[in-house]
Amino acid sequence: MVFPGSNCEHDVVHALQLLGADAEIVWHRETDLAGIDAVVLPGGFAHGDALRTGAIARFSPVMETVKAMAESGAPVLGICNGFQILCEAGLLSGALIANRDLAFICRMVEVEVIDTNTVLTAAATVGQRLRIPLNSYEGNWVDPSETGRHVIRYTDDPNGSQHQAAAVANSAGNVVGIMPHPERATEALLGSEDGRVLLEGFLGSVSANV
Amino acid sequence: MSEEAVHRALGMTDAEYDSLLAILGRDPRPAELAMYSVMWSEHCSYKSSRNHLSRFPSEAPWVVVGPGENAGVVDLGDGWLAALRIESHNHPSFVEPYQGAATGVGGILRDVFTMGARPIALWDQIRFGPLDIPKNRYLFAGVVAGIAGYGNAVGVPTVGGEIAFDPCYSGNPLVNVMCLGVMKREQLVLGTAGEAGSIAVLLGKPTGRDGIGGASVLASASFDEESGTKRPSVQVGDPFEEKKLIEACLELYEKGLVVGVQDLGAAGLSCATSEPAARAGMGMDVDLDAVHVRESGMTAPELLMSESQERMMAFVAPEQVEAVLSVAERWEIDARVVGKVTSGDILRIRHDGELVAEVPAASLTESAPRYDRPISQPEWLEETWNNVLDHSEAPDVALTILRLLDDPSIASAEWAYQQYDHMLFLNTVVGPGGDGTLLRLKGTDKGLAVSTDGNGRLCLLDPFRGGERLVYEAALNVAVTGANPMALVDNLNFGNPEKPEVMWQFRQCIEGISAACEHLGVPVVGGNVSFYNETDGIDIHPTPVVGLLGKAEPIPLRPPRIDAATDDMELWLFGPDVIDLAGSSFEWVLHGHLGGRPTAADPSVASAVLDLAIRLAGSGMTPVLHDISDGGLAVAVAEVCIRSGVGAELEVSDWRDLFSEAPHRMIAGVLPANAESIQSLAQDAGVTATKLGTFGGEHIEIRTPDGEHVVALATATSTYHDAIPRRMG
Amino acid sequence: MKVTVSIRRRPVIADPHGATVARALADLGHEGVRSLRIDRTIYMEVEGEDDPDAVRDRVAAMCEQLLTNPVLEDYEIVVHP
Amino acid sequence: MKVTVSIRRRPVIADPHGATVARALADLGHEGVRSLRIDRTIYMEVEGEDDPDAVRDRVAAMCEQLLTNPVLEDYEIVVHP
Ligand SMILES: Nc1ncnc2c1ncn2[C@@H]1O[C@H](COP(=O)(O)OP(=O)(O)O)[C@@H](O)[C@H]1O
Ligand SMILES: [Mg+2]
Repeated sequence: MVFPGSNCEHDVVHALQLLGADAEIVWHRETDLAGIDAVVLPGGFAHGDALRTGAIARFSPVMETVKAMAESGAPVLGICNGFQILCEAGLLSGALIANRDLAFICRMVEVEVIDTNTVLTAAATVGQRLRIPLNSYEGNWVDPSETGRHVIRYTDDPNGSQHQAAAVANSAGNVVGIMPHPERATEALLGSEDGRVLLEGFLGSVSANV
Repeated sequence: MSEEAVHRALGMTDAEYDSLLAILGRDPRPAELAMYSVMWSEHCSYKSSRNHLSRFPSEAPWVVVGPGENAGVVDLGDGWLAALRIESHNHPSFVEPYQGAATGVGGILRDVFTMGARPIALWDQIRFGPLDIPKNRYLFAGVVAGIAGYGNAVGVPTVGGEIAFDPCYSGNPLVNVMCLGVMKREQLVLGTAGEAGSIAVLLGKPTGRDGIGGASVLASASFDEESGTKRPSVQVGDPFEEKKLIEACLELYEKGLVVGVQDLGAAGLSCATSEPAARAGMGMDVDLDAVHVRESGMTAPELLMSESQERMMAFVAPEQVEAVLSVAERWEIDARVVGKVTSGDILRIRHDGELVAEVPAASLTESAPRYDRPISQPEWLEETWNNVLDHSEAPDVALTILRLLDDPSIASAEWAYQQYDHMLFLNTVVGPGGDGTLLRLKGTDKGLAVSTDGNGRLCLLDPFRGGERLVYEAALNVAVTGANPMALVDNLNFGNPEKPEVMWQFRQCIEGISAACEHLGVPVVGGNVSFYNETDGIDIHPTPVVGLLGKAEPIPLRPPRIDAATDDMELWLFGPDVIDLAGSSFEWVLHGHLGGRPTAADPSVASAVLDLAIRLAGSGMTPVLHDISDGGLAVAVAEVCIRSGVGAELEVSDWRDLFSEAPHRMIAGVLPANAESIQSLAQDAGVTATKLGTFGGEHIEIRTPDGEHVVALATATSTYHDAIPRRMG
Repeated sequence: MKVTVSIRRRPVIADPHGATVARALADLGHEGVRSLRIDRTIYMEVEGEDDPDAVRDRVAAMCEQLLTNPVLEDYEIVVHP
Repeated sequence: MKVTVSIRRRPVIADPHGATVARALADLGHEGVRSLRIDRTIYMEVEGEDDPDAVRDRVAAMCEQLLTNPVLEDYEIVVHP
């Protein structure tokens, strides 16, 4: 899914294709997703983060279809800004606010998988530690309702996120939002391959789902 | 106000006004006066520098577009082209650091995607006064936030740069930004208006009264009195609009829908109409009533001078206009047909149905004044050269190293580049924190390396040698990643050109840069000049900044990294052991001394060391390869140790070797098994190779004739990483 | 017709901006700030001079749909006659 | 003592986010929004119940030094007795 202002769409496609998936970019005004088994909302700055990150993107025509797919159990993954959009759209609980230290953070972070019952963590093991680049200003997850399932946590606390959550899932586990960028950790040449186990898990659950 | 008074208030000299009268053969209309005043300004016309810029070598077989267009373009082979450009936004960043820096990023991006290229990376070169002054902390924080805020949101990674602090920048920070773009050959577009009949389509943000202080003079002279008060002093960047503009333009290029494109920067519509028309040897009819505006009641001069951001002018064949407008609509940006290219050379502009300007298009560009300003070598120079520091006393080496690591100009810049997305596009192989940046070019086996370098102290002490050494330093930074230098852009930040000493520094730096480029066969394909960097009559150090692009083919599988040292590695030094402390960080940081004369670069040694660096990087036999610059050998070793998390022990024959900043030197981390082959490589290249010691342990232990000096790795590490955060609080 | 929408973050939700500014004020020697929060206010010009209540309702609809996030925020609309 | 500081970008200074939101509202079918700007409001609790004027002066000093950007913004202080 590409919204005006998204910018990680090509990276996600590159990484998924590297892992053998067949991935295509869909413009936010599309409504017909026939033939598509799973959805990734990539990172970026949809609508320039005007008002609140993800606030406007959630109304894009395509999001109706994404909601329908999510309800039907299809795997839906939101990365960074995609995570923020899923929260605004009510597909994940909570919301993302500015980092505790009010600075954009772009660096490698270590995270720990704490729940493998989701489409993103299915191939990982509980307690598994991964090095994945974080890249966000509004990465600070808050969930007053305490209903969100945090499934991956930061081993340090880079941004003040509640429960140090780095990734959050819905109760069914088919909708997941993650703040760090697994697609940026799929090639040794670029510094880490730890994102593969997550994206491979996601692709695995796609074939499982269809 | 009489017309004379008006042209002076617009910054036009009487002589310039007279030549304008000669061109028109009549008094200029207000809108015409507005256009000439901006097009003939120093910023747009380069009137003080043009004659000198022609000195730069700009030819090479791989140069596709040299200076004169919005960005330089070089051939990478296999149908790929790279576009590069550097630009300064010094004064706006002093007025409002966040927006000044942000709009600087927006402007350099437009220069690059105007050429048809997709911008893939940015580098920032920023200089401020000392951080113990609150205003400098405010400027530094604001500029970094502005670069991050715009660059991250527009979706172009900032993958490297340079940060320096010196009292001379206290009242006048330098904010330079370089951009690199890539494209397939077919996508190259030039800033030409094309043939008669082509349609001018204005894309992007509505035009408002942005950055047109000058127009207020006209307005109050001839139009509404109070409009002067309506003008914003600061422009606000909109990265979201720019992102859509980039995608829309790239789609136009892919579909081959445009004949030419010109970005709107300084001089806005005046420039975006006259320049493309002049380049095409055509004229143009422009209808200002068709321009989409942000504010009502804008006058013709205001519309023509406005510097509103995120706008592009596309020139389109009549039958393609519909297609262009629908691409714009799909990307949700505004687009208006505002003009038509005409045969002949006259630029005709209408507003409210009236003719407000009718002038020869080329006269705004080619007939702009040129000045050969007086040049003279400063008297103080000889004196400064003789003012050398006495080094008979050995310092406390350990303490000295810590003092240097604590200097914000040497310390880790992580505080800044952590705020920049430096990984987007999955190209960043060697990112910020090392020497040159190394990017891969997906879909090829090519690597693109870039290093940007400036050194105000060196250029103050000897502008020729300083300029020359900048180029060689950048070349070595690029070479240690395995890349061959291929093209250079430069940003010339200087003081007041009306002072003969400043013009002398300017000329000398250009000579030095040119000499090095000629020796290396590296063409200068573009750049920018920023004059009048002064506060209360005190000029900044002459601060040319160079951005050097290199190509590695094939890209090394395991390129050298600064953080790859392990405790089983030997530490080697390559290059001449020359002691040169003039202008060094050692003399400046430890003694507040700025004197003596820096040694000249040695072209043949430079070439030898560069070749060796490229071979070593490609061979994979030097997991660590790091050039020696600010702070000398001691700091270079400390940086490798800190980044790699391992200590080192080494021996030198003279403590001054540790802090010498003589050019053409680098260190390497080498596995013992490879030591011999590396020595012979160095021998073949004719480069002195010296084993200094080994990596390992928890300390940096240095033996000199005066004894043993030990710095705990932990102390060095925290000093190096905390230097900037500690000062920023 | 001028309308102001004050959007305030729920007290339970952290306010990193406010916290940072409060700290900075103390550092600069400004005493006695017990609490400080930074929120958004939206200033609009809306058609419908004749009927303020209708305007209020329309703006309320905008708030419910887009302008505010119920997870984080409450809002207050003032219509300036 | 409660104090509100309304900080507003000067009208001549562009507000890209406001423009984007106005456009989004129109897309969502909310008609009649002539202009929309998004600004900050700071809500403070400041000591000094006895002397509102002193409080205002102190807050004004905070605005001049830190809370506002004089190049882009104007501000208005309201002290709630
Ligand atoms: N210092 C320099 N070295 C080489 N070329 C330069 C230098 N300064 C300006 N130029 C060239 O002059 C041309 C005009 O510059 P400028 O008017 O600033 O372009 P723009 O309006 O796109 O910013 C550009 O092609 C630029 O590369
Ligand atoms: Mg340009």
